[in-house]
Amino acid sequence: MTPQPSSDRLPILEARSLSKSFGPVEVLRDVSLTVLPGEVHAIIGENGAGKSTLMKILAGNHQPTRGDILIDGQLIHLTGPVDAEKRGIVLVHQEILLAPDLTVAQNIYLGRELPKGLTLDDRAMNEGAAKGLRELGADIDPKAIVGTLSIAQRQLVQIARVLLVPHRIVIFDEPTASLTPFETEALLKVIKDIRAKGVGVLYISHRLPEVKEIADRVTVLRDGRLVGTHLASELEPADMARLMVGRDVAKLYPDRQSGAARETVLEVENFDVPGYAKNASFQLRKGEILGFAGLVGAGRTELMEGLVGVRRASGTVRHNGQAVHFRDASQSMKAGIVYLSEDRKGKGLLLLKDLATNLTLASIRRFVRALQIDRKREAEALDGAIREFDIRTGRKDLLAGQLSGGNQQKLLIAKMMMLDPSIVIIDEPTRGIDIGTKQQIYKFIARLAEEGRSIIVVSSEMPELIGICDRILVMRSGQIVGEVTGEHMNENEIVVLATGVKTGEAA
Amino acid sequence: MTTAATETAKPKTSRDWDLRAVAPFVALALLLVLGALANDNFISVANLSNVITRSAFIAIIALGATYVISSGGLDLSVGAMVAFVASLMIMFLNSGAIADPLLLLIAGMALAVAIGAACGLFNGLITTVGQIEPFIATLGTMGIYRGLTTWLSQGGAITLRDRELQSLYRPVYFGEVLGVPVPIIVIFLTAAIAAFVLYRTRYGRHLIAVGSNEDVARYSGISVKRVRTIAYVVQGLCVAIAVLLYVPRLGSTSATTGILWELQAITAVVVGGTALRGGVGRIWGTLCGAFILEIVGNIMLLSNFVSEYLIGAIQGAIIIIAMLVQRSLSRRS
Amino acid sequence: MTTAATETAKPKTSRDWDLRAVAPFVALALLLVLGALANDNFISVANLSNVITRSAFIAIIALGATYVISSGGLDLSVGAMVAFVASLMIMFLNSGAIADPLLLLIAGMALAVAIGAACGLFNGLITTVGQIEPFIATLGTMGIYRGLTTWLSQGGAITLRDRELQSLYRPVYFGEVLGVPVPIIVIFLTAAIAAFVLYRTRYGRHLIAVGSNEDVARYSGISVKRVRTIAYVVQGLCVAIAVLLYVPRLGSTSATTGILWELQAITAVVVGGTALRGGVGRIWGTLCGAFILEIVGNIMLLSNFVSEYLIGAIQGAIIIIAMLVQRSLSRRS
Amino acid sequence: QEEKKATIGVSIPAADHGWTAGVVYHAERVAKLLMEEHPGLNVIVKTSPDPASQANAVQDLAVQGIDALVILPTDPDPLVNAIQQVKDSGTFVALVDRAPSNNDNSVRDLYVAGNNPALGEVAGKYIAETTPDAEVVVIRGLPIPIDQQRQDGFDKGIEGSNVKVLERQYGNWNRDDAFRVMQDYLTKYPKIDVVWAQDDDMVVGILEAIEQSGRTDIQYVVGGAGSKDMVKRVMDGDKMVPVDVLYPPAMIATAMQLTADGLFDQVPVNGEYILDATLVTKDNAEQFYFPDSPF
Ligand SMILES: Nc1ncnc2c1ncn2[C@@H]1O[C@H](COP(=O)(O)OP(=O)(O)OP(=O)(O)O)[C@@H](O)[C@H]1O
Ligand SMILES: Nc1ncnc2c1ncn2[C@@H]1O[C@H](COP(=O)(O)OP(=O)(O)OP(=O)(O)O)[C@@H](O)[C@H]1O
Ligand SMILES: [Mg+2]
Ligand SMILES: [Mg+2]
Repeated sequence: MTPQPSSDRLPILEARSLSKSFGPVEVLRDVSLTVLPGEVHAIIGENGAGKSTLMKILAGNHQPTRGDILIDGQLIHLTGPVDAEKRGIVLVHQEILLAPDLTVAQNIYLGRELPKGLTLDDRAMNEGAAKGLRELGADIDPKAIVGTLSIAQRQLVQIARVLLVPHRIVIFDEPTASLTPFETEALLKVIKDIRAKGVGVLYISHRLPEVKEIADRVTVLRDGRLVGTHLASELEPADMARLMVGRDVAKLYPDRQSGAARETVLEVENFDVPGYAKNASFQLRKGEILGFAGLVGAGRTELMEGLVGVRRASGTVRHNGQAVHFRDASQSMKAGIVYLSEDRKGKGLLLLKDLATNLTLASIRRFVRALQIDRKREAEALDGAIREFDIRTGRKDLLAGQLSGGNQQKLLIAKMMMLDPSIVIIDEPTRGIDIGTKQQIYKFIARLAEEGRSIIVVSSEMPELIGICDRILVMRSGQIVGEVTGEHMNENEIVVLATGVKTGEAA
Repeated sequence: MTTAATETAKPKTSRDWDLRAVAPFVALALLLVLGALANDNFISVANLSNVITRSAFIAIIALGATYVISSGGLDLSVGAMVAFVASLMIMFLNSGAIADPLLLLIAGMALAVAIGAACGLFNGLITTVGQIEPFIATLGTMGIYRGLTTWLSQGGAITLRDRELQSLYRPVYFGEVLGVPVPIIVIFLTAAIAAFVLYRTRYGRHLIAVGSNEDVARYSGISVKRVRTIAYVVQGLCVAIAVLLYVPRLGSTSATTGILWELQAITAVVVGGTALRGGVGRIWGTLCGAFILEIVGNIMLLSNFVSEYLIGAIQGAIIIIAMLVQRSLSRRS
Repeated sequence: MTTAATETAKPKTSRDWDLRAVAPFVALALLLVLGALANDNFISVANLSNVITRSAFIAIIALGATYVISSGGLDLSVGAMVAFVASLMIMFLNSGAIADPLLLLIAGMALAVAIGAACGLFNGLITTVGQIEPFIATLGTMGIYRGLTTWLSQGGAITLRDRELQSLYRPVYFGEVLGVPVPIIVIFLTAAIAAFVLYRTRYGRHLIAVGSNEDVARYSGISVKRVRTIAYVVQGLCVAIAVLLYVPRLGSTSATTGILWELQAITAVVVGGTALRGGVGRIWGTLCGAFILEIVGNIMLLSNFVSEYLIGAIQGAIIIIAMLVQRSLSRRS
Repeated sequence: QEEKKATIGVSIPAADHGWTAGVVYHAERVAKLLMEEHPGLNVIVKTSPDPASQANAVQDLAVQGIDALVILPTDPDPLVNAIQQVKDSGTFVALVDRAPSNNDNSVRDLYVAGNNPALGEVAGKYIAETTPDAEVVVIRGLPIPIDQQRQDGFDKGIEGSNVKVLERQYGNWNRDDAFRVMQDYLTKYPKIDVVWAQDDDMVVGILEAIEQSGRTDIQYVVGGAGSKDMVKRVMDGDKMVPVDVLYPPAMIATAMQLTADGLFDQVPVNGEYILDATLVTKDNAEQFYFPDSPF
């Protein structure tokens, strides 16, 4: 029996026995759920459980293979996203869906521009966009070209865009995956506001504490099937994890001894990435896990990109005592340094190519025999990666873009690990990854460190940095402003450094 | 808290792109200097007004091409379309369907505009509804329009026969208003309208969105097919306007009319800073590009250094150099 | 760029691409049927072998174009490059620099290959190092190569003079091996090598990656510039191979040699199923596209229904129809 | 009595320019006439835009089976091999207008030609005689051999006179390009006496450019080929177009006629028939005026 917070409210949206197949693979089977006015209904589940697929059906992006959708008790047929929007159902996609050449305001108002006579009222739209963004706690210039924004900023723009549509039901598909705690907090506040207005909210996230905080009810999916719907008040994050994964996820972070005592493998001095990072100096030791914390736009990503040579940069870098200067990624890879981009769609994977091609792209050299690529070994490598990284895919001939978001992330990690690197720089390693897999990835990172490799983790999730790192460097405005180690490794210290503001004020 | 969270965020705004937009004008200025050095007559009002006047056809067609290209399309059929529309227009004028010459002329001009729009619509429908890669679709229609022209003219020329009509129509190309040749006025008027629609109206916004990311546009409720098709119609209208100026100039067309104009128009667009991948449209840059192309040819002819055999080579080299100049300018920004 | 599109817009799995790859062959088969209906001689071995033989130039050039296009580039200079390379080769042969005709011929062929590669390299460097949009860069070099050819030929023709050399070289185009004309062998050999490199080697993988998403390729340690540049060199080599067949066939060049071949080559590539936006390369489809183009012309010539003046129009229409057939085939899948 | 059956293949350039359009016109006109005249005769006319595709067209004609080939090559040298192949298989070959560097009986049986060098020479002579001290600008066609031959002929024609060539540029046998080149000539040279354009299509553009500039120093323009528009102007006594030099597209008709005669009347036809590059003046213009021709 589905629990209802209060029985006097009729659901605005109801899904009845929805099923969806892609070709022969059924990714959703008989999933039913209801959304009440003024509730936040969270959907959780492992990567590839079918959450996004379900949401896309409800927002008219996919047609269900079977099952019905009802609004206000009325059976409806959604012909497309635009139709859904007209009925007040709006979706914040897991992927960034913005036109890169238009400005923020132009994107936000795309398709429903404010007219002014024959022309457009750009001033009003800029103001409206600025207002929407401010409510989300984002101070993004409405006139900025979207193509120049960071992923996090784009995500905020996308949210602002959706919230501006008149809506009765808002679906958020992992809106916070690329946001820092600050923006997350602002977003949650906005969600509470719209809930108070009687709007129904569907909310997907892998951050279970967040789910606990915001949700009224929680629906759990596993392998495309409904596990159950529960009142959030009756579930602790650990319970959620168990329901999702089907086992206990007791300890998220692995135990490990600090590798701090060993020799330095990478020494960075006065490293500049023009426009993004100034005067960065730090050291990385063998077998160490070094964290990089900071706010959105602190320049961590660009610093790392500069280090591995995919971005113009200058400064001294010594690798195993030797001065190096990488001019492109192939040089840094040869030296055993790999970088996993935070932008898995734009810079990580070829979305229109199959899994094996993506997996071996960086390490294809190893699969060449007598000039020829050995397809069989490629296929074996894919099998291995699927096993090792638990990539959930119905078929092996899928295109990378058809994997669920989290599984794409796993494929990207697997791709870079094919290079057998000695230094791994991972940017936002668990963005969009379910809790069970997170545990695996942390274990994996720890194992890499144990094997004597050195790891840099750039992350906006402070608990994860604190959980797995030996040391954490904090960046602000393109500069490394401090280091936290040992008992100082707590969120409070990091926030103070990252914002330059005392905790009391920052809250 | 909110301010602290994003205090560092100062991404590029639309304003920072301006240096890239200015680059074609710098290249144009450099060319003007080069021309002045090559020949004293170059910088004379008469010569410059000649050059701009005769760039009218390419410039106006390129304005339409800017629309098509920024929507993510391409139109290779424009040169053939010029020949086709002009031939039909002249044949209509020759038919003498209306007794009063002025009325006949006006009807002929309206007909040209209608045919231009229809040709554009045809192109648009084939690429959007037929879902054929624009390159191939318009290569096909290029064959069709040119073939039909050849057939209409039986391979020869189609010449405006009525002398009276001709002298009535002549001023549209050769006339001046307040000392400014009519074609120059038409260029800038068309460009102003094109810029207004592209930058200030809803349609223009949608056009750029479609060229920038088709999926996003579709999700935003924009009818991608309609927007693209209209872009082709705009291209057809621009071709028609070019024809309205072309016919009074020589009063005749042949199967070779407008040959390779599509390449020139696209070149003008790209030299003007519009990317072929779509999503960016620079109307004034396109005009600048069209002027650059015409001026390069003019300088070649006026200077005495270059063997007639090498002109093509030097023109090619100059275009590449102009692009390199642009590139280095925008990189420094 | 393409993320969550509507489900129908994107292929469901990699296997579903196969039907798209088959489509050109279906179009080819339909054309063969059409040809057989139009003229009894059409389906004869002599005619078909003629048609395939003479598609050699475009087919081989289009193989190179497949590389360039799947890497996300474009090369408009190939037609001019044919004229340039062939002119230099003939001039070298005419110079009689080596007394022994066979040695001279071999040296001439080696020279042609070297020049082709150099021209390709030049194109590649301008687009990659110079960072100029390929369309413009190669339009520029097209002007350069054609201009230089005009200059070399002083406006006239460059003709292979030595009769002995000519008869020595003739079999390279007109000869047969086991009853199969040499050009056909060359086409399929070149295609086989091209397919091997594209589908089975590291470089081919890199090429497709670069064409699919430049950033992903760069972050995967692939040197985008090198990969693209090599694609242009491959194009140059293909042009050189085409020249090696061209010279024994026509034995003479002028400034108009190879005019518009670039358009034909690109058309063959696109008709063959390679998308202009890059990231997909279909070697066998390209061959099929080149055959389709040639067969369309052949059917026009053999059938006697069509007015001379309308040939261009019908050709254009057939190409569009062929693409529509393809499209509907791949949509049904 | 039963007439003999025969097929003549005619391969000519595509009608992509005024003069070649005239060729197509005359070829089709005469093809019809000949087929009426000889019921057993089949004439197949094929047009091609460039040498490579013309070589193909010749091959296609051979595949269909022909007894005689009449060919007006787009560009002669590249087509020698293709023609040779047909000739070697025993087919009668009539070559029209454009001669390859090696133009003897081994390549063709019959050669009917206008005379490209003469076209230039007649124009040159006329200018040298009418305006012995003229300063002339020249607008050439495309950089291919026939253009070069006309150019050389022109230089021969003005040899020994005071006529001075200020400049030569390509106008691509295209009126729009000629207009552009003429405009720039007018900017560059304060005094121009005569323009020679070697092609009537280009003269259309030249005249407009001159008229627009309002300049009166240009005395006249000499074109070439004998398009109906220009012949009409000569006929009407237009001061700017006092003469034209004939280069009749109808020469294809002559060649087809001769070939048919050879096939049916069993008269051995071979050798060279060089048509004159007649100077069209007001006095003789009428006989060269075909109002129905597209050219
Ligand atoms: N277009 C498609 N074609 C084939 N399979 C698809 C397609 N889209 C999604 N899938 C498959 O459907 C399954 C569910 O994917 P979905 O994106 O709904 O997962 P998810 O629950 O949102 O996961 P994540 O938490 O990683 O985002 C996955 O196995 C995925 O590979
Ligand atoms: N393409 C770009 N052009 C110009 N500025 C940019 C661009 N991308 C990012 N920026 C700016 O550069 C700075 C750092 O970028 P970014 O946000 O990626 O840093 P980060 O520390 O990696 O943050 P996160 O990874 O959390 O998003 C910010 O000021 C951002 O606005
Ligand atoms: Mg998802
Ligand atoms: Mg980052």
